[in-house]
Amino acid sequence: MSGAKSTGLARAAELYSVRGQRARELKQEGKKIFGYFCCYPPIEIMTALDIVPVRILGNMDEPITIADGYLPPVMCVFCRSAFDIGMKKSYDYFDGFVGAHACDGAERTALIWTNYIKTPCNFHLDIPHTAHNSAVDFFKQQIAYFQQAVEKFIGQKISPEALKDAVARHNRQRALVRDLYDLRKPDPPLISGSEMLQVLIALMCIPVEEGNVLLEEVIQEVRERPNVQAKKSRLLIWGSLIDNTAFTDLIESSGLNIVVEDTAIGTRPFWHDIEETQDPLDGIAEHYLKEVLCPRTFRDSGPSYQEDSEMRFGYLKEFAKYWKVDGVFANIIRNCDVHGYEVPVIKDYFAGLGLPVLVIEQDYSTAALETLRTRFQAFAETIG
Amino acid sequence: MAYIAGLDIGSALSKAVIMRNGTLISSSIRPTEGNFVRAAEHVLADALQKAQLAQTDIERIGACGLGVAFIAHPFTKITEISCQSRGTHSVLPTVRTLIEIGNQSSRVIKVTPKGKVADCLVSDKCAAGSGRILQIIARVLGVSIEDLGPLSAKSTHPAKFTTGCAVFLETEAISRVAEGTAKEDIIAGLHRTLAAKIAAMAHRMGVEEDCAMTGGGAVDSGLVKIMEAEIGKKILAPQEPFITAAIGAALIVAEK
Amino acid sequence: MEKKEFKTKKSAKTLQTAREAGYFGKKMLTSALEAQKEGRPIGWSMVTWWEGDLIAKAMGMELVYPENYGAFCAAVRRAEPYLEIADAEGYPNTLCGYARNCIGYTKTLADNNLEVPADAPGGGLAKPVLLISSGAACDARYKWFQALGRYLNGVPVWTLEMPQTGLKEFYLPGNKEKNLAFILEELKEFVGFLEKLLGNKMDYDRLEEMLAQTLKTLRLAYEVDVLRKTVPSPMVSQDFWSVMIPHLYLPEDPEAYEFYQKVYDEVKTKVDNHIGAIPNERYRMMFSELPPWHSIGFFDDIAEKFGIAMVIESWNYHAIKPMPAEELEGVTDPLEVIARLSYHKFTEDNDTARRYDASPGFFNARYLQWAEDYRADGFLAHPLMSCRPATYTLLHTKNSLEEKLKVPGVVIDGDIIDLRVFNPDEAFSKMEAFVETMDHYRELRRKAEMAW
Amino acid sequence: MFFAGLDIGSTITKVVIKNEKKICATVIKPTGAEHRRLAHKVMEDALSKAGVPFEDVDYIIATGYGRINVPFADRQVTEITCHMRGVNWLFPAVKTIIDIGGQDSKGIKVENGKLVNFIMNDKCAAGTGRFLEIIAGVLGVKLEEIGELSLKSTRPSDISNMCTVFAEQEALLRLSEGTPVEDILAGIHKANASRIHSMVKKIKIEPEVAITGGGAKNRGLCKALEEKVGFPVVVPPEPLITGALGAALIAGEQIAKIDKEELQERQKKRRLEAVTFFDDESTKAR
Ligand SMILES: Nc1ncnc2c1ncn2[C@@H]1O[C@H](COP(=O)(O)OP(=O)(O)O)[C@@H](O)[C@H]1O
Ligand SMILES: Nc1ncnc2c1ncn2[C@@H]1O[C@H](COP(=O)(O)OP(=O)(O)O)[C@@H](O)[C@H]1O
Ligand code: SF4
Ligand code: SF4
Ligand code: SF4
Repeated sequence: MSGAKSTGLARAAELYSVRGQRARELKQEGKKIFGYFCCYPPIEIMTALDIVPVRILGNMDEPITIADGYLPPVMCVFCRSAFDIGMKKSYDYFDGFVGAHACDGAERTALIWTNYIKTPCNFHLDIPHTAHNSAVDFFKQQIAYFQQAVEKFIGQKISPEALKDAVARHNRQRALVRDLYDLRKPDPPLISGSEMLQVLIALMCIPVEEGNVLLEEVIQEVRERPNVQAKKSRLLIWGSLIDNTAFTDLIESSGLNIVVEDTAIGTRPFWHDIEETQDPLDGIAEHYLKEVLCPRTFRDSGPSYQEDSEMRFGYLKEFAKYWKVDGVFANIIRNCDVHGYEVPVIKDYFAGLGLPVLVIEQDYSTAALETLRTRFQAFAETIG
Repeated sequence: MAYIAGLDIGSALSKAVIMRNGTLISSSIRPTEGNFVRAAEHVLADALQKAQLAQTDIERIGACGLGVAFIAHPFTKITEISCQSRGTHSVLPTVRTLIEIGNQSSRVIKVTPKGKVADCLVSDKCAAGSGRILQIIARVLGVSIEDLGPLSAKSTHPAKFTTGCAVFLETEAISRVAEGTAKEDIIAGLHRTLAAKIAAMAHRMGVEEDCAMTGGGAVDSGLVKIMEAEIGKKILAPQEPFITAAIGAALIVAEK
Repeated sequence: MEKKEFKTKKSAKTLQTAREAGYFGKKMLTSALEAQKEGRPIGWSMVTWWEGDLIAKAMGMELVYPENYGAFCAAVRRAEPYLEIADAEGYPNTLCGYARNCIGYTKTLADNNLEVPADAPGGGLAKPVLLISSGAACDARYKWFQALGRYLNGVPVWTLEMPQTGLKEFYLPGNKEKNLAFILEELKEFVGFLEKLLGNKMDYDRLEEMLAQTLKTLRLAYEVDVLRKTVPSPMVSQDFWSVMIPHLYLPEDPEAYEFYQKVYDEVKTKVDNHIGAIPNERYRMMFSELPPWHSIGFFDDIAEKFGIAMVIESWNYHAIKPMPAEELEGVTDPLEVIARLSYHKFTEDNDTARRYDASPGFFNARYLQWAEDYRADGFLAHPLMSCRPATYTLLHTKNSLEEKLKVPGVVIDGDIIDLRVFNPDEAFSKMEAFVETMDHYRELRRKAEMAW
Repeated sequence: MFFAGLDIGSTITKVVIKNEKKICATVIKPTGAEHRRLAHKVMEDALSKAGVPFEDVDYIIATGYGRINVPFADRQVTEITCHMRGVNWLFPAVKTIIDIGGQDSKGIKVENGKLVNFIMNDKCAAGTGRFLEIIAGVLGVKLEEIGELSLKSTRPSDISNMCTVFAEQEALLRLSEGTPVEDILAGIHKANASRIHSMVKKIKIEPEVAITGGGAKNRGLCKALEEKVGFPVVVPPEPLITGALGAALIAGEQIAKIDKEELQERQKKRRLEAVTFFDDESTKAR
């Protein structure tokens, strides 16, 4: 990395492109680094103990080879990729590994991971499938176990104040991310989908304060720079996550502007604040189970199909209105079942809003991206 | 002791060996060219002629390969996997993992110290990762398969391919040629694409040393090198990588 | 892709009783159709490992199991059209085959005004008033029922909870009891929900009766499993996949118990007289996890040709080990008994897993234990194109078996329903090679002085 | 006023020159591996055929796989939209288009002249024109003849391998066994049609159905597809040009949206020349 410290978008781009770099530096300085799977393990607990939480992602540029000996090809390709680069030592700096029963893929990968990739501290977080009150209580208990495990590893207890403070800092981050999302409201948006992705991923591999500073810089920079984007059809992305700008670049060079993404790297981790409850764990449990809106959580069914869809996807109507969306890209990573089951429903729902949906099942590989170009262009022509 | 013949009638090449007491007397290789009947007949005749023997000298025939059904003489059919394993074992006894890159499919075979199959994995539905492209690109570039390795080693910017499909890979490679991409870079790019596919198979099975490569792919030192890098192990190649299965067929049938 | 006619025949079951098991499958389907005529409520249920179905049945519901219906449709080769409908509806064709079969079927049901189509295989599944889904073991088991909302407008879905803590976490002080308390809490909610939905009260006496019967049947089914450790194997997978139906779906039915007694007697007679299920048992293999229902005859072929007996299989479908007495001591609430029973299914192998240092317990440690208990020579892993949970851990299990117990595995791709992947000819030649492999590993086990 | 549509396909390049009323000229040429340098040549051919000087063409749209390599085009549009427009102009009642090209096959849904849905396969050569080219090659039959020949079959053979490479070998095995070529071909067409059908089915096949692209020139394939679809399909008189025709039609619409000055400005800048640069990643230093 260059000596002179870059700021704002340039810094985000750097952090994005060499993802482990900053964490490795911090480790040199004596910090503990924990890797976590998906957006469910409460990073606030880690922050409260001055641990740097790093989100485990895959690598679309790297052909999956080693994972083939451990995870069968029918498994979610994203999970397989994450495990593959894990086996290739991309995450060898972790002091801790937090797996979670998020979806089947994430859960089994995490369970198998700990058999082959050793880290000093391991925790597997169970997450119930419903958002019933008893489920929230249960989840809170599991988080408490997680807290104890981390405390034991670090050799220090988390005071309620420290946890409240961590919640506040992460809430601040959530608010800043939402501010940044607001800058995509104008037409054309002030920040591109690829830039946004770089910022979001950067946030997921640095400590929360650094992230907040970065966000402030980015927001200022984006507000002040001349708007360079071209006017194009406005796209909402729903579904499995996208963690490579090669993909967003492809989309945005095909006549579309990405304005909002309801994915595990987009709005999901940031959209709601954690309520600052008396016992911080109450707010945390409530937040992750009820407010992180991945279809992996079953929400009790509504009295009719329509109402059920409304209950489950009503927020998407808001999103579509707020960002003046022209079309939807439903991104399904091959074998990501929790999203796969939703395809017809999500199509129905958006059709009800008069929005066309492009569904693509993709193989999570940059090598195979180019062939998708025609699909995006044709979609842009459909909605343009 | 009588003579035993081993035949491997593959999709691209037909191979025959004549053996006696476990030693190779003669061998022959010829292109199958889509005519399995003729290829089987001629390749055996060739091998017999080289050994200066007549059909009647052959006590038994062991055979494998896609076109096995077209052999005109009585024979025992043996699975290709067992033949490869046994044949490679006879020439390279220390081999425990065998990577065979044939014309339409690739296989990874684990071999026991006795030359039997300990495990195997076959790419049997999709030809992505097979050796077919090597033959085609060699023809398009007007070089021999043996030259691919040295050329590939010179590449500085291996071409990226957007497909794994054996058929489209061919089309893509040909348009690269037309666009003027350097030969070396095309070949190196192909090698990488192939190696990633095959290495994934090898990893799926677990690679134990020693490793060897046979079939058409083994003739291509460039592919062997990149495979070595991918799996992190040294790869041996038998001197005659094409005839190992035929040798295996002869050895197995001799014991029956 | 064009359908391929397989040469493999329907399986030749070796047990007389296995041939009679078909009765129970038909009984389930016809009871539901009758219930519909009589106006009784019908529920569609996942296999919940006794968590929800007993409760619903005690409330007077008649249950059918779309999962089982999927296997049924596949076995009679009638699944394809349903899969195609699901495809056309836009569901990715890699989703669970049972789910796609069910979605396809439900679409035809909806298109027929929710009347069972006259040509539905096995008489069809009658329209439900409730879908009982489960968070245990796989995501499909609640996502799929949720997806049915498109066709069964307004039919509620209830998702049962089953904690799935990690191995280490299971042993954290108090965690197990907390998990159980959570399940119990949820079961109470479920009862409340049912009472409101059906407008009647839970009959706890009936539930207790059913539960007692269930425990008896499960115990007996377990005893049969124990008998199967005998060499030569008195009962092979082909039989098991038939006889499991009653204990898996109808354990509370006294007929199921009677049936199992007959199974037990038949297997016991074979054990006593050293009669193997297959005439020339030379290799003993374990099968994981769900079989290719459309081609079960494959197992007969490899038995005949290579002397391979499939001695144990499908963790999923097996009865539990009887719970230690202290688990149920002083437990009077039938809901709590249920909570403990179902939870036991998912955690009974944790101690084993700890001993082998091999997680996860179910799907992995279980096979290590079985390999020793059943003296297995090999492991047949059957990765399914469309069932992930039963596939995810297969390679890991194969690795563990080879590494820890010197039991080799062979991988044969296939599917529970989809005909596209399984190729009997290729599978057959793979098995041919694998026989050599098993010989080799037998040698290795002998050198390492292992027990078998 | 003249408009042009260029469809640089993976295998075949097609040009249509139109005025407000009718098609003035069409050209169909193999694309060849050098297509990046040849777009101007086919354009020249078409212009001379139509007797229209380049300067008189008001708007040019490029489409197809090589659409970015037409420096003189005013705009690029995907072949999906173009096929849709072309077919809609020829057969307004068509709701489902099955396009079988050299390197991909597509299903396109049209409603009231608008593109509403599409699906495509370009990952696997099975189910594309390439598949048939390869089989024709190994069987030694001319591509133009395999369709007719296959229609003579009375007992189509069963081709069980879907992969092009494996199917090719299977065809050879059948041949060695003595199976008549027409039976093998019929089997191959059935397999290919079934593959295409199962893809297009996902967007619901509703009548009327049109088959376009080079695959539609193959009567055997059309018949096999028709059997799969279950009702009659229409095939344009020249199925290859629907994409280029659509492009020309869209070009005509575009003119209406642009003012005169801008148009002239554009025409002045336009040169009918070859692409000289390569934007290929592998030729760039990284
Ligand atoms: N002289 C050659 N002729 C044909 N193929 C060759 C030759 N030399 C090397 N090859 C390679 O060998 C492959 C055939 O390998 P082989 O293992 O014999 O396959 P098969 O048994 O299917 O015929 C071809 O695809 C090609 O890549
Ligand atoms: N006369 C013909 N008979 C049969 N097939 C043909 C004929 N002409 C072209 N084709 C087929 O059409 C394909 C090319 O179709 P086309 O729609 O032009 O594709 P693309 O746009 O990708 O170039 C070729 O692969 C070939 O299979
Ligand atoms: S599907 Fe949901 S739970 Fe699973 S990895 Fe993606 S965001 Fe996480
Ligand atoms: S992708 Fe290519 S190699 Fe693979 S099955 Fe399809 S045609 Fe064959
Ligand atoms: S366990 Fe497998 S077969 Fe059963 S519902 Fe889940 S995905 Fe389907």
